[in-house]
Amino acid sequence: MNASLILSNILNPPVLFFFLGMLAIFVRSDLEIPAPLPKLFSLYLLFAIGFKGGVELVKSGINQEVVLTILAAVLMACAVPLYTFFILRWKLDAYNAAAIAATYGSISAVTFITAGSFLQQLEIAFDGYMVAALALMESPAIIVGLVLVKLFTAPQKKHAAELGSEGTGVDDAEAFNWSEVLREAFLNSSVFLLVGSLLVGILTGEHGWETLKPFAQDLFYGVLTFFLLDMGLVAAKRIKDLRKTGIFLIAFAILIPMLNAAIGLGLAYLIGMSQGDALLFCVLCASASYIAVPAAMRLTVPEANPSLYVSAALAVTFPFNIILGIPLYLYGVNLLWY
Amino acid sequence: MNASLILSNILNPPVLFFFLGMLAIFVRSDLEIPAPLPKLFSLYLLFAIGFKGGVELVKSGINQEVVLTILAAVLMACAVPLYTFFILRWKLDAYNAAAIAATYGSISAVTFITAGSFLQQLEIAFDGYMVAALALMESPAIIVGLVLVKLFTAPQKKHAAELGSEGTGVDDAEAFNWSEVLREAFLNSSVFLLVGSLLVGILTGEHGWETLKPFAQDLFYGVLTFFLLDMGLVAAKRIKDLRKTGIFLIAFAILIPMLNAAIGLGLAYLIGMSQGDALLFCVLCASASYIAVPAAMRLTVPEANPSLYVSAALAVTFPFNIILGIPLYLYGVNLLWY
Amino acid sequence: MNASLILSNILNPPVLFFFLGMLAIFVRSDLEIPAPLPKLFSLYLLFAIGFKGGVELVKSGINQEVVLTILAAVLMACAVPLYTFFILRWKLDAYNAAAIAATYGSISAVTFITAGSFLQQLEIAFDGYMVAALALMESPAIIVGLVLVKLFTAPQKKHAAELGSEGTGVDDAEAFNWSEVLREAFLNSSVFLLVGSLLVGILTGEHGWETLKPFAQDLFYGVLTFFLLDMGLVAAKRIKDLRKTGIFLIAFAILIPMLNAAIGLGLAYLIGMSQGDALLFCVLCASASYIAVPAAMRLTVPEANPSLYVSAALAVTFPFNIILGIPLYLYGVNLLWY
Amino acid sequence: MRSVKRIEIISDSIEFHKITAALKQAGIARYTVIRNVEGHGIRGTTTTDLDGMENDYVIAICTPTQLEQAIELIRPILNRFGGVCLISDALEIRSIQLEE
Amino acid sequence: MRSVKRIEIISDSIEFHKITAALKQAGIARYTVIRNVEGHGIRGTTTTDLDGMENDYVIAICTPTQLEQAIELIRPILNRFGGVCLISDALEIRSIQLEE
Amino acid sequence: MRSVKRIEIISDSIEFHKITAALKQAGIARYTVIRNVEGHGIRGTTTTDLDGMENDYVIAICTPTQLEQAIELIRPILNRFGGVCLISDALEIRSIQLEE
Ligand SMILES: Nc1ncnc2c1ncn2[C@@H]1O[C@H](COP(=O)(O)O)[C@@H](O)[C@H]1O
Ligand SMILES: Nc1ncnc2c1ncn2[C@@H]1O[C@H](COP(=O)(O)O)[C@@H](O)[C@H]1O
Ligand SMILES: Nc1ncnc2c1ncn2[C@@H]1O[C@H](COP(=O)(O)O)[C@@H](O)[C@H]1O
Ligand code: NA
Ligand code: NA
Ligand code: NA
Repeated sequence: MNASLILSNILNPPVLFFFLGMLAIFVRSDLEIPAPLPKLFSLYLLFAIGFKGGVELVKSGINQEVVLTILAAVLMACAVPLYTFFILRWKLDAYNAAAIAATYGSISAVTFITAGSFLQQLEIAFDGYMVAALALMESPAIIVGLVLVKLFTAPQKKHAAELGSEGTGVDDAEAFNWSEVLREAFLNSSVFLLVGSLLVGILTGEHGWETLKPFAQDLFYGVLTFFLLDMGLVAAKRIKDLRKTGIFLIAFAILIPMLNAAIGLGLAYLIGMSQGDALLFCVLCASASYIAVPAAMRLTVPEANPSLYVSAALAVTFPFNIILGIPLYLYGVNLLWY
Repeated sequence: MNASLILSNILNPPVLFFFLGMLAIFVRSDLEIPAPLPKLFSLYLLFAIGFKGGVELVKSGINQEVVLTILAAVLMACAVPLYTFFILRWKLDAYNAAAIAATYGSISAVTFITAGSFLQQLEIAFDGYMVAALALMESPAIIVGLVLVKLFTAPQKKHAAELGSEGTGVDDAEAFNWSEVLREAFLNSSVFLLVGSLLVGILTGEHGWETLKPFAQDLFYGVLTFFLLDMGLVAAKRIKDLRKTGIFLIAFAILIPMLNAAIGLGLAYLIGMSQGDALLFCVLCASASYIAVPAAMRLTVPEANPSLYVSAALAVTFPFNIILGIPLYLYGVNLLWY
Repeated sequence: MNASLILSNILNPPVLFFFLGMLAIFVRSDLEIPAPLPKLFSLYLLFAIGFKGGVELVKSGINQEVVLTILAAVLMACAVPLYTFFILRWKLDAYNAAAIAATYGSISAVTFITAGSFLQQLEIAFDGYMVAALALMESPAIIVGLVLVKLFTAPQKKHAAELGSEGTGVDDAEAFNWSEVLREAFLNSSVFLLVGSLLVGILTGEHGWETLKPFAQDLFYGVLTFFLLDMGLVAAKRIKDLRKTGIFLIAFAILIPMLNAAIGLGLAYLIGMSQGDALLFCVLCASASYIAVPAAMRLTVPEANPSLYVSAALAVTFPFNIILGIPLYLYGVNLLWY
Repeated sequence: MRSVKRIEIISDSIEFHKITAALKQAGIARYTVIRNVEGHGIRGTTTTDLDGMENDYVIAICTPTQLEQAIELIRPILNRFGGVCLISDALEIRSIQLEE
Repeated sequence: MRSVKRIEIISDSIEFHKITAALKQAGIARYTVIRNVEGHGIRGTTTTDLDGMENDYVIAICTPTQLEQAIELIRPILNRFGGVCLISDALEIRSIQLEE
Repeated sequence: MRSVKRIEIISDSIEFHKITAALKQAGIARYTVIRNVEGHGIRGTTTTDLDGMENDYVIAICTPTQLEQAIELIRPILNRFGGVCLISDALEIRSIQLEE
């Protein structure tokens, strides 16, 4: 059953175009989707799922299940960076461990969207409020990551390194400008557009949906296809960074998503989510952020190496989830639910 | 009734996304719609309204009402810059007064489009030939503005200023290169694409419409939504320019649109336009150009300060019309027509 | 009948927008479609025809007609550069002759697409596997062109020219890096995306088509319209290069497409293609590449002058085919088939 | 290798045609343009936003003689329409010089 | 014509606001920015891809006094967040100088 | 602060990989690229239009030794495929130099 799920996941256009993108890099084709087109697709996808989620949230209303789901989401977003940090500390310094941990505590909206279209294809229902869970899982890991840096790095050490340099030292207060950190966490463009679209969806409801449906729904699958084509290009380009990364991080980037998904699965089962929601929840737990959190980390933990945290999330975890993870997690859901 | 009109105007996705864009700037989110995506949306919108307008113009044919509407449109496009110039001269020099006057004599296509979708939502009909009025109101104000500069500025003064500079003086002939001015007025990209699409619509009629409808109609509302999101970002960024602008210009940018709309309302009533057409006509009179005319002014009246005329049109008049103006003018129409 | 065909070809929005684009340059409007938007349109069009072609190829299966058509396509892609090379050698050196010959041996996907939408408008059927023919005709001419350069240029001459220069000479091995040439021929982005989309279409079949149809079909005509608007701008800008080009190349760029189309027509008749397929085959033979082949030539035959081969293909042959060629070739098909 | 002058002009895109015409008049037919650069100058902020205010950045390599003439023609344009023009020295590497 | 200093800073776009704030503090309110340039540096490759790592290229013309101050402010930013800063000499042509 | 050499290469984007390979061979692994600049050169106009002719603008800061070697490798590429290469002097500010 698992193999047939994997096949039915792979044999749909968005995932095949992801492969095509990777292939383009491997055979050194000059195919590229020039900037800022990928940004257009990503703005569109965030808008579309946010808006649709808002419209559906109005329909479903806020009941106990919604509240429990959202609590579980925030819990996982805080817990994942904590335990992954200590796993990572085994081989990495505190800066890099915290940055990678934050990356895995947060989520990848496109992985979520791909899982959603996989469910649609299998005609398994899921709820609109999962988008709210998505939105709420983006930010906490950034804060947790920074608290970890604060706690586990010696400020004087950093200072010493700087004294060696020609420049004037950066004092610690500047290094942890909390208002900047909070803005990065809660107002970065992904979170802002997603939450904003959700709110507009809630405010305009079914009426707004009718006017925007041809745009927000009919193009969705096509834009996702193009977006995944680009993600294939980007992920494949990052793969050569993995050589520097070493086997530890590669193993981490495959095993931890599975661990996170398993924990998510347990929580989903306890709460009594529907199968569709459970899969999406697992996918949120299993996915890692490769845009919002890395940007926040470059700004707030510049001591960490971007090619470690971006490459792990983008070149290993993302393809793993898109290709094998999603059907695997659904297999797990199917096992537990029956 | 007015308040409920305002509410039903505000509570639709494009206007809410306009707010969202402004909010993004106020809370300092890094949300942006990178260039040239806004240009894509604006090309699309001009194409879509022009083409649809042309198709409908074929259906309606050219009757007395069309001719009267178009005459009224051209009249207002010439009259508005004249009387606003003298109002502006009260506080500003002739260069800036002429540039701002030209800006308000011309129109904002997006304000027109937003009014159109407001009417559609309220199921109030309007005619396709209003797009022809829109097209014809873009250019005259540019010419009028330049004639005003010609008449009310002393050429020798400008010369003197230049003698002070190191360079060779620009002789007056070069300064008023009429062929350049006329090209800017009648062949700038907005006018050209709008009129061109109108003509293609006329030439291909219902048959062309059928093939292009899924593109030109179904995406329309969604593209408008993204465009207004960007306009919100742009308008909010311009708001800080208003500090330099002073209270006079801010008051001007709110009161003059209302005055122009009122005059437009009177004209529309005299001509006997339908309610929908009357609203659109008021909106044309009330709106100010923030792309085509400013570009023409930077080229032909470089003595004027762009941050005055762009900011007034973009950061005050545009939001005012989008949020309050449109329902207000419709309220006026409703009052007069019954 | 021919005139009415021409008229019905011209009077549809994409072709009219092509005129509009040319007009914009002639009247010196500042209309432009900023980069990378044209690339977006071109990626979309290649994706859409490739994907749809693949889906239809699954339906039709591979029969004798398909095989014959494809053989004919590859034959023409190899033969055209051979005989045009010798025609061109009459007035041009071997480098330029080979580069231009390669350009005309390959194809223009947009000309093919425009012909397809012309057929759709006239409700003449054509087969999905013509897209496979299109894909297979892109590359061979590049190889043939290079073989011609290899055979007909004296390597020592090139060397001598370089000795005159300050730099170290480029040895011949580097000049003909075959792996680079083959990659340019078979893996350039147009070929790669087209073939990739075709394969995805074959793999996902009817099921994939259903999910992507609103994107891949409903927007098609509109995107083509915008793309041809841009092509009009680009072609018109290139027209001034023709002055340097001389009358020989202009005549070549009109007469050779007609010759190629006539030969294609004969082949199509012999094979027994349907009318629709025959027109598309003629158009493939008649069209010239202005993106993929020029890029390959700039890389592999830098001695040739890009403004010759790009301008001939883009400023003469493309407009000729779009406006007159397509209806003319259909007229030919109609004559022969009845 | 030869020593050359590099002219760089950053200005409102509406001036672009005037500036390249001036370069051409000074015999400088080869140049490079970076479009849509963002600027903060006397006349306010020029972003690549929708408000249509965009800057172009023109770079031209030329000989000292061409430079003189180009400056004379470009200066009045910048004085009237705004923008910045910089001159600096450089060495050019490309060895085949088809035009002077 | 007057001789000026040209500062060029290529850095991660996340530093952009810090850098322009530093310029402003040093009295340099006019500058030009080329967005989304691609970079290959110590911290890996920065493309204009989706991964959100983008560089900005800031160019500012200033006086030697402004330069000194700007360097002092920009150096610690680059030390912490990466990037490159270059100083060179040039002549400025525009004749009307409204600010110093 | 240290004095450096700045190499700038403007050329057809098809040459891009050859040029960066040459830089790498000369030990210059860090550079910045501005894509899709518009050019007017011997080989005609290169816009960012659909016709696929695009220029890339590569900027690399290096030491005089690296420069020598880079020039030797880049010159033949430009001679064959066209483009422009400029050398100038500058001061580099960033203080931590991880590689030489
Ligand atoms: N000091 C400067 N350094 C760098 N760029 C400048 C400088 N002054 C002006 N510019 C550029 O030139 C454009 C026009 O300048 P202005 O005429 O002062 O508004 C600005 O938008 C900037 O892009
Ligand atoms: N030697 C160099 N030459 C040109 N650009 C450089 C150089 N070193 C760094 N850069 C640019 O500065 C950015 C950040 O550098 P880094 O902090 O070394 O990663 C890179 O992405 C490049 O765009
Ligand atoms: N004198 C010049 N100044 C600035 N850019 C140049 C110059 N000559 C050539 N270029 C640039 O180099 C590209 C290729 O030049 P070419 O090989 O002469 O066609 C042109 O498209 C321009 O972008
Ligand atoms: Na996660
Ligand atoms: Na008006
Ligand atoms: Na052909």
